[in-house]
Amino acid sequence: MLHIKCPHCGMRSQNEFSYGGDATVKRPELNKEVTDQEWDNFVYNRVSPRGKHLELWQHLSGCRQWIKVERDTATHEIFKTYKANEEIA
Amino acid sequence: MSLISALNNVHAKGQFGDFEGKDDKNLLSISETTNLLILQIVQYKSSNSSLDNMQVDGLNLRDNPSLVSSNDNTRILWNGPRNWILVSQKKDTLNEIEQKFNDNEFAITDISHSKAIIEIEGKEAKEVLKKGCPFNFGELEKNQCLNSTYNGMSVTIDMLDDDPDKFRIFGLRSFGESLYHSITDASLEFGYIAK
Amino acid sequence: MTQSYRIETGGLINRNKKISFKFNGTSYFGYEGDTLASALLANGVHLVGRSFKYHRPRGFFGAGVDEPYAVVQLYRNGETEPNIKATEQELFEGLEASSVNCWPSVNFDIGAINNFLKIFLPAGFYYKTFMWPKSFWYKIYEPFIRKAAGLGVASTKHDKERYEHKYEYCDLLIAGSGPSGLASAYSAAKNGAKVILAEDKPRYGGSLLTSDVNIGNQSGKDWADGIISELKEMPNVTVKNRSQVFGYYDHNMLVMSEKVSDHLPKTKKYHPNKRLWYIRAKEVLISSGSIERPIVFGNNDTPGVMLSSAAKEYLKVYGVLVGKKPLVFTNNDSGYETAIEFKKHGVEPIVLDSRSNPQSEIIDEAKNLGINIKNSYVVVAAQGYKKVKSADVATISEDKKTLGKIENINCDCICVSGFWTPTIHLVSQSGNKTKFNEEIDAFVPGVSKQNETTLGAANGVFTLEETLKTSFEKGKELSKKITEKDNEISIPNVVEKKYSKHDKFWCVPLPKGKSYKRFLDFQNDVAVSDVEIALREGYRSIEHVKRYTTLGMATDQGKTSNLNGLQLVSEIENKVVPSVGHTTFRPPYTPISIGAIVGREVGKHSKPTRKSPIHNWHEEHNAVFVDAGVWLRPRYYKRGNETLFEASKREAKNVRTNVGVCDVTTLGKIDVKGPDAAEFLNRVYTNAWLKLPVGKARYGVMLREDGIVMDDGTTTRISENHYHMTTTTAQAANVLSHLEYYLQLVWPELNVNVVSTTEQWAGAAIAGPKSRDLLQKLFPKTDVSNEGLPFMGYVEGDLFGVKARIFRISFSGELAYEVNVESDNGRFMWEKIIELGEEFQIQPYGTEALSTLRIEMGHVAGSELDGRTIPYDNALEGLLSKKKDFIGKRSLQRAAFVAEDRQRIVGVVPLDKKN
Amino acid sequence: MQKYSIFSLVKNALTGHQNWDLAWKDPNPKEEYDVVIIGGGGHGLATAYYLAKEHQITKVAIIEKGWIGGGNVGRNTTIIRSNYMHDENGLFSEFGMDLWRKMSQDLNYNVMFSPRGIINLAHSDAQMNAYARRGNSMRLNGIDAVLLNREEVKELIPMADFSDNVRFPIFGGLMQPSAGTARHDAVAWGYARQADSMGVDIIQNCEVTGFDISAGKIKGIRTSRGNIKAKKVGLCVAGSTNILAEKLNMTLPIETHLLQACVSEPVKPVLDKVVTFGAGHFYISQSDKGEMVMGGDLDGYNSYAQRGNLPTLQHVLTEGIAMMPFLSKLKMLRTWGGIMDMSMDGSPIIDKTHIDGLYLNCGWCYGGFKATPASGWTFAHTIAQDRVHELNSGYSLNRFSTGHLIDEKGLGTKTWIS
Repeated sequence: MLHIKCPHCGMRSQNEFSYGGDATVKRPELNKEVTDQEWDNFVYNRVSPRGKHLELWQHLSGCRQWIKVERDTATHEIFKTYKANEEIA
Repeated sequence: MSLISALNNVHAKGQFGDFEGKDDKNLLSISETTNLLILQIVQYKSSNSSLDNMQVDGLNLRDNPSLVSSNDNTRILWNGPRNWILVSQKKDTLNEIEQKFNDNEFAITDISHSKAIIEIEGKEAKEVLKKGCPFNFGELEKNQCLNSTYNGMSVTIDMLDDDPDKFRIFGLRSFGESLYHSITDASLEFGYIAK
Repeated sequence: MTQSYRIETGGLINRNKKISFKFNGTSYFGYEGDTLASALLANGVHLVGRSFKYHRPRGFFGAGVDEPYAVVQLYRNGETEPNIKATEQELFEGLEASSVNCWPSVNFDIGAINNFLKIFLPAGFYYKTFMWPKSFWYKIYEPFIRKAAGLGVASTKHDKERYEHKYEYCDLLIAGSGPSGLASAYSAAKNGAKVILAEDKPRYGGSLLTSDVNIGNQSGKDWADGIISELKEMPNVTVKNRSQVFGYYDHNMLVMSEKVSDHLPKTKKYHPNKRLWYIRAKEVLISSGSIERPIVFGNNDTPGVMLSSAAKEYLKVYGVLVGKKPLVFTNNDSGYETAIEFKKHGVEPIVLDSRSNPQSEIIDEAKNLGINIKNSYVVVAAQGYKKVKSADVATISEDKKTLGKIENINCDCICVSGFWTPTIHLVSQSGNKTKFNEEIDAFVPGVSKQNETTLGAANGVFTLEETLKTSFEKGKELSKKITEKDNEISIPNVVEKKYSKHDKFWCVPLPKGKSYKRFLDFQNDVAVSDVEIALREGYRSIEHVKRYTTLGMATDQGKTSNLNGLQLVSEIENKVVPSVGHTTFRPPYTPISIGAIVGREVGKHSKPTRKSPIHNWHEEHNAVFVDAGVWLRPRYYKRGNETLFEASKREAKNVRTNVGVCDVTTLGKIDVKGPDAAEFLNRVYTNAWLKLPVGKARYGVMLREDGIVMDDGTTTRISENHYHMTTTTAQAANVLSHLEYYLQLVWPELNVNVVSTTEQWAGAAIAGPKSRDLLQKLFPKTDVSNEGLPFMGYVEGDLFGVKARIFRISFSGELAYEVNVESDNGRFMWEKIIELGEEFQIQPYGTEALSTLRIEMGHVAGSELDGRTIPYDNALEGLLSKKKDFIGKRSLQRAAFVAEDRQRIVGVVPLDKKN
Repeated sequence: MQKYSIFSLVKNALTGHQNWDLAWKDPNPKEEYDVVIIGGGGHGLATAYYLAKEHQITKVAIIEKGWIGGGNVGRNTTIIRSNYMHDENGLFSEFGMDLWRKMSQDLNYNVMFSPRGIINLAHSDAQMNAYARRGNSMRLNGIDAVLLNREEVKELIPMADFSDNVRFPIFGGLMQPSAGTARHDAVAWGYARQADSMGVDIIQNCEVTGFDISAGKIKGIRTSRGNIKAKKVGLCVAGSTNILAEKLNMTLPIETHLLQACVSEPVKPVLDKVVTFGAGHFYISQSDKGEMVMGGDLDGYNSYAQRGNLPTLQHVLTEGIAMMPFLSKLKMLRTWGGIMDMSMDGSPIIDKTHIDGLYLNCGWCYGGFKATPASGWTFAHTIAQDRVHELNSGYSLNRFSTGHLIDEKGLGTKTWIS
């Protein structure tokens, strides 16, 4: 079970969180024309790397904040966690 | 009109579990807390109000994780960034808040009926909590609170006292009976008095 | 009755307390502190079971978790449990056990016919045959094989035991209470660290219980006892016996299984049988010791062949002689310790040492005691079927390839020592890539991956002096990092015997013309010849060998067989062991009770249940409930002998003709508040929301980004900045997270707060032609006329002193309203509705009638929003705004979504319109 | 090639089993092949076999970075079924069922296909309705499906929880009597042995490090054992798909996730059906060895860590006990995690790519094992003919762009929700 540092609440057990997938895909702005390819990249296409992965989690049974977690998908090591709109270092 | 509290149907008074041969004074006690005013207070991102000026029942809203500000009637639990749960025995606090807090800057939501509230007191209270909640209770002190899960149900736990340990556990009302079962089942080994 | 194999005095058992038990129907007795294995051995019982494939007789091989043989069916307090290791099961009064995998009895087992057919049943034989005729596999062969396989018998009764979990955090978790565990725990505890010390056996002390050493003028055992009692007194230390740390998971979380009650005749009421500890430790010290490994020789699975360390443990801990004419077969000095113990108790052992001229203190001691030692000697094969009767022995050449003339020595047990294998399971599970140590012919920990440190024998260190020194120091160093305290601890003097080098020898060659089976894996009957066949056929990777032969896949998971298997593969393949590599160590270290893994979430409580505040009323009125997610909702209210169909038809018809009431508390409710709430809803829903007036409700549909309908429901504008959103019961939690996702991540500029108010309100839907009449009775002070409360209107009302929210919305196409009151008043509201509705022939209706009504009216039913449909499929395309963008809109342009021939859900009406 | 039979077994027994041939050779890679299949798992091996058998293309190499059969074909819960609602999945899987039924004889290797039947339990009316709908779809596609009521389920699996002390009572179930299990390792080895005998090179311990592409056409691959030229390359690497896609500069509608499974200690036969829990994600069968083989959930976040995770297994086993309380008294012996190529609609992709001569086979989610023969067969056809077969025409890569999704579960792109 992962131990995730919620940037708001501190170190918490994984069972307080729910996963939200790849944090690097960015939703196209509203009302903006986007190509099929751009839209597919947002909705479907994922890099899913073996190694460093920036991903979303929600501290569901905690402060309910969505956070970003930089984690290694092979070792599960967590390098850093960020608030929802914090600059990614 | 007859109010029916969340645990009305399951909370039966008496002694339960492995209590025989143990001194009543040392037994865990479990009770339901009812009739509290519970509000969620959220400050919008665009709000310019300084929290120093925002007092409720003489207590300040403070954006400090796990902190509980309290007086005899009211406890304000940190619930997230710029997000608090106010728990008060003074029902008229609601009026005070609605007057003081501008609804363009703050969202005030009454959730008084949303919760099932269990109080557990005794030296094994932390042991009971550890049986279902993954939080590190070694770190928790009096007047601190947390949100977590207990046997898969979301809970808010407020540590009221530490001599002996006393906790108030808020669960969602609809889960109340399951949560009550979970807590009391975990207490059977120690024996408990339901008050 | 006397126990012919129990020595007069000695051992750690309580001779004042006799315990009677039964094995295969025969009554025996043992003493408090015995295991089932030691008690049986004390009674001279060596035959306990049959092997998996050939049904060969099986006895005891070890004395603990590594036991590959002695698996029994246990009966305790009216329940039965399969596959219990007799070496781990503590004796309790009234214990009953029987052999597994044999019929009709362990003594005469029909299945043993396989033993005579064994030349036809090599590794993987089943892949090569049983293919003709085609249908025979499933009809004939497979059922036969299934019956023959399996060990114990599973009871299909419901388990009455309680199990529970505990989440714990500590500074140092120490796995194993041998010398390294005790020393490190002690120095860490003295530094004020929060320590958990776990020991999987009932007794603390590990190797100190059986070794002949002195620590600080005390015997090893006394020193251990002293440390343990001191640790138990310290408030910052938790000491747990019968507790095995069996798995090392991510982020330094380890799991420990505590056997609370297995050693008792029955579990104490209200107490658990087992407790599973999820422990998050800052530092983990692995002091799990080592397991002696066997030397492979002919018929080495015969009962009476066992590890020399086990023989010593039976003697020193339990006061039991495993034989009276022992042969000790060793390639290192450990065997001598066992021989000396025998000798001290008046039994004459013979030692066969594969080494030609070993010299050490302990060998000198053995010689001085007059023990018969034969150097450059090996056991070629055990003789005897159900028990060792003698051993074929021979000299062996220096290169270990040539055997001398075979002699036969009378003996009743063969105690084998092939040196020691560090127990590195936890280390490996943590992610540590272990490395092969040539010195000890075994794998040892490499570089730590998590915060783990390995000490003592588990780290390949076999001298007590070094073990204690590093363990005291490590305990201190690691605790100092955490507590910043630095208590000086004096390291005691150690008296121990020096060992000489072991012989790199693990398998006795087959003498010419002999075809003895030389077993590697005792439970799965994997012999040297099986591995040879696998390699010959090209199954070369160690994983292929394992799978093809089933080596190491038995319930002991290869604790005594894996390394010898690797040696064999490396020898045949002409590779060094490290390049053969070992198969992965996966948790659990030993098989773990499924009940314990699950804990308290069983039966009615396997998942939490959600109930509405009106639930009890439903129960009192014969509601039959249905699960909606984890909510319980009334499906119908049964009258007399009605069936589901009859009842739901009655309820639906009553809504159509009179008035019905339905508990809709379970619908998700979300308060959406803030200056930007309207803009937010406009982005979330497919239709327009900017102009909804205060006091009005609107139906909305929200999509996922892939264009699929996520949820629908009405949202009401309560005040300028306040909306009351409803969702379906099933999607309530997902919708809230979905909204939070957009508010926090995508559109953080919006000033909106969302919070669930599902539990705040009890809801009743009042539907039917007479609903307005009823409503007027309920709210005499409120104008509920069509003008006062138009369709999709909202007003607040006073329900006999209770504040209520009244929505004119319909789930079923009828004239209908929804009334909400705060939950504590839920039942009051419901009873009022029923009471005042009586004159209008009101009936409560359940989900079944609700669905019927919805379908009849062509409204979207829950199962139509199944995560696969777009608005068009549900005839909701009219709700798609063309003017504005919204979540998922872009996806609706896709070819398949606009295709002419796209399938959609349609209503069906009977042609005669009668039914 | 040596033929396996009871006679060859007896004959070899009498010569001390000294004369068995290699099941497959261990050659060095040649300079060039007509087709290179990357991935020596079940699907890759089956593809090579059908290329040789059905299309007479034998200048084929299978490139495997570890050892064959070491991926998901060697770590799964061995269930074989075709109980799908959507036509694409139903027809494809049922074609596969036919291949399963004759596989042991075709391969001359006993894969122990055991059509013991699968029962999906239902715990609500809604679920019974959904099963009725699925069962009808199946029957329209020629697949056997039987809707069972509670009593009928009880008859077949009396050890399930029919007591009052149950959280999710059993309403009934949907059974596919012809579904079952097979011996997973044997499938890989059987395909490997036959493919090898027809001339396919099985190259193990050879890792693909890159691709040679020029003018939009594949020319070959680069490996840890040198460059290999190839006219056509088929990618068949399941959980490693994204790693190779990255080398091809492709992003795919695939995420890699970990699925947890475990077995109990072996016990005497007690359960002769495959059973799935309807109020969660749990499935169980009893192996011929006596072990209860149990599986269920994903870890719930992207992962390449092939290891068991206890909290996930706790969740799985909680549902196991909820369904069959007797499991409580058994012990969990072994656990493992398999990395899954989770596609964004839960269905696979077997298709050509924008690169000429490069073919893709991925997105199997949890359903890869049962698909082994049909996947190999259709992929071989797609490679050999350079066009998709009718059976895999629905499994196109561009269906995500066009919206022709095949989503059995309706979970959409949240692949981590199992």
